[in-house]
Amino acid sequence: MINLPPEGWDALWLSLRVAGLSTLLSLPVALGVAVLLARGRFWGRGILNGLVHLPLVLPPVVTGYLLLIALGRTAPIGVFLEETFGLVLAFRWTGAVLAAAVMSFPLTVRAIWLALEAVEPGLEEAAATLGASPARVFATVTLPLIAPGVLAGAVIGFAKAMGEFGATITFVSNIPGETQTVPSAIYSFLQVPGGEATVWGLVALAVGVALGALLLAELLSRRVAARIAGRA
Amino acid sequence: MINLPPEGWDALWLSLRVAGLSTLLSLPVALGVAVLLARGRFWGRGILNGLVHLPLVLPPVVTGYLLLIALGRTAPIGVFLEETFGLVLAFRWTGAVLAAAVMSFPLTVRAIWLALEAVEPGLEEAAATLGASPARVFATVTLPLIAPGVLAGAVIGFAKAMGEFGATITFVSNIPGETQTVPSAIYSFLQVPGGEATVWGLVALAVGVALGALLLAELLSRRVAARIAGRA
Amino acid sequence: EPVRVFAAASLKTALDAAAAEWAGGTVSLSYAGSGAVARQVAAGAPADIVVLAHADWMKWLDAQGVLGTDPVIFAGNTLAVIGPVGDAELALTPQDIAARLGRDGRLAMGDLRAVPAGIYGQEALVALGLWNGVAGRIAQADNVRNAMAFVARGEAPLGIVYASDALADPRVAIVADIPSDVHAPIVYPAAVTASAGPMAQEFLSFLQSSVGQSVFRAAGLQEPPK
Amino acid sequence: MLRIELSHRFGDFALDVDITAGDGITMLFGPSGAGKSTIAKAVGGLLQTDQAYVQLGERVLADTSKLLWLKPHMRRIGYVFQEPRLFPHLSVRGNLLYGAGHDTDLARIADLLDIAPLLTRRPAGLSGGEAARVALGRALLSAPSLLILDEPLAALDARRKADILPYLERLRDHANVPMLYITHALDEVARLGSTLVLLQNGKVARSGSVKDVLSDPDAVPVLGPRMAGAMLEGHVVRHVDGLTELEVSGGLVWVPGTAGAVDTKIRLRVMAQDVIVGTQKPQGLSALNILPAKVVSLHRGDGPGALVVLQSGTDRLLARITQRSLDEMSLAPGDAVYGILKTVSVGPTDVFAGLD
Amino acid sequence: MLRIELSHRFGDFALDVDITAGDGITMLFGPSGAGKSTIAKAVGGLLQTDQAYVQLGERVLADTSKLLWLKPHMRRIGYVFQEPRLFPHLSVRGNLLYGAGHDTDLARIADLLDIAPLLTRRPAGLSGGEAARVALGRALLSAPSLLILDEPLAALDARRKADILPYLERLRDHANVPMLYITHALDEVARLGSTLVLLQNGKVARSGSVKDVLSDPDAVPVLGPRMAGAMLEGHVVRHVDGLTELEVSGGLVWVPGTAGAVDTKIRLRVMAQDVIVGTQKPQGLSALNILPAKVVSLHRGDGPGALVVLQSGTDRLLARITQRSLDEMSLAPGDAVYGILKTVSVGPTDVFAGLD
Ligand SMILES: Nc1ncnc2c1ncn2[C@@H]1O[C@H](COP(=O)(O)OP(=O)(O)OP(=O)(O)O)[C@@H](O)[C@H]1O
Ligand SMILES: Nc1ncnc2c1ncn2[C@@H]1O[C@H](COP(=O)(O)OP(=O)(O)OP(=O)(O)O)[C@@H](O)[C@H]1O
Ligand code: MOO
Ligand SMILES: [Mg+2]
Ligand SMILES: [Mg+2]
Repeated sequence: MINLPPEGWDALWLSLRVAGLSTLLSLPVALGVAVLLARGRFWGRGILNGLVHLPLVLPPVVTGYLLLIALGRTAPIGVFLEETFGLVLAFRWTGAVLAAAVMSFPLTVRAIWLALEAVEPGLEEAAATLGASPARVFATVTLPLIAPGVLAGAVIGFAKAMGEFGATITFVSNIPGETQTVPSAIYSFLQVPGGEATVWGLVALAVGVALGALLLAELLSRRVAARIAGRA
Repeated sequence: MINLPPEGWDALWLSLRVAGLSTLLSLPVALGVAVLLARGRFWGRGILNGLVHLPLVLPPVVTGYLLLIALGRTAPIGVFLEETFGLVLAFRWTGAVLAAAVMSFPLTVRAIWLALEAVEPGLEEAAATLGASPARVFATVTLPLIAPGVLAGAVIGFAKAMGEFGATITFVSNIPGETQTVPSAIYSFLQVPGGEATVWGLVALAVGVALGALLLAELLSRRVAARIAGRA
Repeated sequence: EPVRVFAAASLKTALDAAAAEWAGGTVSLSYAGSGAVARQVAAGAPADIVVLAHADWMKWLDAQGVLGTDPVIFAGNTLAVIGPVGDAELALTPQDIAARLGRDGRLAMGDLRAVPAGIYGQEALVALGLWNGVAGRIAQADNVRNAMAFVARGEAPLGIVYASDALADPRVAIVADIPSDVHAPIVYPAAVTASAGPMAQEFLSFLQSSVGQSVFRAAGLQEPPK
Repeated sequence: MLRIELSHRFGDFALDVDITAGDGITMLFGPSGAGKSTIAKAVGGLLQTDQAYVQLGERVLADTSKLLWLKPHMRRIGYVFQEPRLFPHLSVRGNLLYGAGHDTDLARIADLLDIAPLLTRRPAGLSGGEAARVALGRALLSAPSLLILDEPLAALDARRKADILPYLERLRDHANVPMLYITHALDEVARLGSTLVLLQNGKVARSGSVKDVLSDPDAVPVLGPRMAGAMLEGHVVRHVDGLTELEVSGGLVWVPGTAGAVDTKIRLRVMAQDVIVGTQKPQGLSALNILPAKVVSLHRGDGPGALVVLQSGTDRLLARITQRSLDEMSLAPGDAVYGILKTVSVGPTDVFAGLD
Repeated sequence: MLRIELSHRFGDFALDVDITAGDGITMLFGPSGAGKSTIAKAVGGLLQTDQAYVQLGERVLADTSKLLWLKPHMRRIGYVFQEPRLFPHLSVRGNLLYGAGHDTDLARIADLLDIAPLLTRRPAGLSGGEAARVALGRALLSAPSLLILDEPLAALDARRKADILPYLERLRDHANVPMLYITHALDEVARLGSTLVLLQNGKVARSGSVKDVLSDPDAVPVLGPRMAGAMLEGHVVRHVDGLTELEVSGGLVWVPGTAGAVDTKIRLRVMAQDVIVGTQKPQGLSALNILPAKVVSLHRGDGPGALVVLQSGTDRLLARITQRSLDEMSLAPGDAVYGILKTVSVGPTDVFAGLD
């Protein structure tokens, strides 16, 4: 087995929770935004598009810093969230979830977007003529057809969330057991002369988990695609 | 105009060069790898897939460190490159290009991959029956059909390259005028009490460039897609 | 409730050891760059104690009004020029440094603006009259450890890091000591925050106690300058 | 009642039609590129034309002058597209039931279309004809208040077509679903249609009841000479030897099969090219049906053929003969002649229960 | 020569055929799901069947027993698919020229298929029939050494079909390109085919020269009663009044149009249902063609119809009449009778230049 100090295991467990939750929570939003971007023709579409991609373009530290400015405990929104919902993000694992979600958001959205563009409009038309409302068409035709794309988006989001460092450490810092994800832990151990063994252990674990998820998802997605193509 | 110290402008210019070149150079490779992954059935496909995604999963610093270990001046490959091609990567802007390419690679590959999966096989079959060799089918049917996906991949790669920080600074450090990209400059100024003005100036520039590229590319890609769909 | 310490990452070895020694309670240590730590504490981070690697950031923090006490200096450090282990002593002259750097060798340092060791290092180079010779040759890293890694991996023939770090990596060796009077004193200021719990002051006192200080000496840090 | 007023431009192509169709099946017939599918799409709500007024019964589905444009799913219009458009992720069964509330009719329709063995299959594995049949069944099962069929039988072989036609007929007669039916096949027009709209180049070239348009010599150039024919109406008299004797206004006619119960009203389509004109009553011929008639008019075409319009009782018959024969027999309007139909040329697809 | 030996399983469906086809056009005819497209795909190299031996002329394209399987682009086989499969990113012109080295024949084929006005358009804006014509033109222009056509005319209207058929004929006769032609339309079979392969359920039900299979009373159940007919061979005697007089072995026959120069060999298809049997020579009829003949055999079917095989000179004629007529005329083998064909029932699509 890999020999890790307890905080290494804590970090792994936290990373899994953070990446899992961020994927789960952001997926519906990403789906909605992807639909808006792929199908919508509205004022502000360009702005939404830019906003979604911002975390990709900015150095992660800046994104983290912007999050801190916007949602910190002394920032207006942060105060509002805390007073209204009792939700504190900065320096909490919840904030790590948010940071991971924000950072992986453009990747997830793009994967779903591309899948949406590949859906044959003829099929959605056919569903409409069969009396299906746009919502039903979406749920019963569009969604199943983009399922592989959604899955791909979720997985790339998860992988990105597992690897996210700059925004996370800036927004929620690096508190062992609370906000110290695997990348933060790796950063910490890299500061210690002789910390390499732990670093490589963590790297191996992180890579194992993320690639495992990736391959699993690809398998799944192939199976879904094969079902759709009628090969199974 | 935005008020920046000269090194800020240098950094912007360098970032543009680095991101542009990394996109240009990695695009054909990404295309090849995407084809292999989407169409190939070979031993080691899973490994290739994992390798491509590694930079996404790993904290960027680790990727940078791995690059340093693999391609540094004392590493066998680094020595080989230097002796054979006179190519030095560490501390050079060429290394920044490589770091940017590696970090954006998974994003570019995935975009192209998804586009490839959406190509109707019937069209490629039809081209083959018209006597086109697989290479010609690829060049004249597949490639034009995935053009929007390739463009999307290039742009997301470019955007990512503009924002890349961790791997770049770890691999090629932060040498003003040589390896100091916009994110490195931002990092540098962000850590100075009172450096915010410069930081925001750089952020605005970086965001402007990357989002500009993004929107331009989307416009282009819509036009290409419309051409394909025969709406133009 | 553990005492929460937000600390400069370059202090990890020393502070981890000190926390392990402290019998008064548990300590939770969160490491990041000094600048990041300072900004986080200013943004309301749940820190009882903040420990930085540069006095300027502490001054800045003080000005934000988030500190509960005046900062105390509990340790100091010195800089050293390092090279790959086995390299000969270096004379701090433009000629010798130029010779060691060769045609295109780099001098690895912390970021000259962002990393305290880089800031001190530049100050020293200027004072020693060496700056003009090396100004274009600096490879800045985003933290001291990465600067040291450049030397350890043979990428850079020389680097400037804390003496305490230099001792800890077997792949590098100190080739020249930098006199401590050519730059602002390297000090590690610590302070209890305004929102600190009752145990915070105790841990801070422990760091200044003889037990705490011996832990720091063992980690290569020095006594705070008088 | 279905009212369709559309105009639209696609580059050079300009569509401009005003069609009123009663109940039953309205056939859109015209060459490729005439605008048939474009009309169908506009009625279905899938293509918003520059100008549109579409009314189905009491419901106005579109009125661009009032900015009214119902979405496709609000129109309750079933649509069979030129391509099958099956949902690839659903089984054949899932496709069939997509628009149906329940599966009461599934078994019946699946049997009818001969797709029962395919129910658990995925669309990707279906042959062209199988897919077309599933698409047809899917639209039928969605219980629409108008059914648009865009060349629904084109991919089917003759036998299957013959199997499905009676079902469409039954649907027309009993389900009370008006249909807009696009086809290139005149036998489908004659068999199923109530109203026939001949389209050319985006315009209505002729329209009216199928009976009137088909037996109008002036429509022959649009329909093509081999497609001309007339429609007779009659009722069943008796069934003998697997044949049915019908009484039409001009006499008695035998048709194969047992078409309808005694007294059922029946329509017969008689192709002009299947009618022989005789000046004497023929003897010893295998053709059973000989109707006395009077020559109404003669229409010489550009080619070697000519059309003879005959009055037989109250019905009109068209006969297509060569101009050479015309001259040899020296026919003239008013002549008493015999119209000779081969029994078997009035085959099963040309006999149908009447609408009226 | 084309040799096709295949076997393959798709779940319940088992294909197992052994087909040898000469030059000219080999027609695959059979109900939906019979396996026609599957055979076409295997020959084209698009679907690797479990077992395959395919030989075209001297070239063996596939031999699974020797692990030989040429890739589609090495087979030089043009393919018109059941769907158009046009390249969406290329103009119609680009599509047409995709497989052609040069554009020498472009204008001619574009004119012929009536797609010249579409050349600069994109496939997405084409109607169903327009797309089908472009797909056909594209395959024609690729100069293949075998052309596979999977229901190429199904989406075309009758007039366009009639326009394109002569071109396919010319191709067959002059370009020396063998074709594998899948269709549901027997008029295409009769018009174009040299060899006819009747498929049912993945097996060859009957095969042979089109002439033999079509005039074989035993094939009628497979073809459908309304499709039965015979083939006559003759040559052009003269052209009068826009008609052509042909000499067949049993006598003289008039057909409309000027079909071929004097002495050209000609094939005529005469549908069984277009033949009337008379025991006396009829007088005063608009039908010009009356051939003396002898009854060879009588075949009563299950329904009301019966087939009469007639010998006329050296040719066989099939006549489909009612059993009632059969009884009334008390026909028996050996009886001397007259076969009466309406001139115009031998319409333009049923006259063709012979192959032999
Ligand atoms: N990929 C596949 N998977 C499973 N079954 C298939 C597949 N392709 C074809 N089949 C089945 O094989 C049989 C023959 O199909 P094929 O497409 O050859 O029919 P066809 O004769 O061309 O019919 P049509 O006239 O309707 O086009 C059908 O029952 C079909 O469902
Ligand atoms: N989206 C479009 N863009 C441009 N032109 C179009 C578009 N859709 C149809 N057309 C043109 O409009 C005309 C009518 O097309 P439509 O599809 O209605 O013909 P159709 O009568 O259904 O023909 P077919 O029998 O071949 O299916 C054609 O000339 C076609 O090229
Ligand atoms: O931990 Mo520091 O602030 O990089 O010396
Ligand atoms: Mg159409
Ligand atoms: Mg088929």
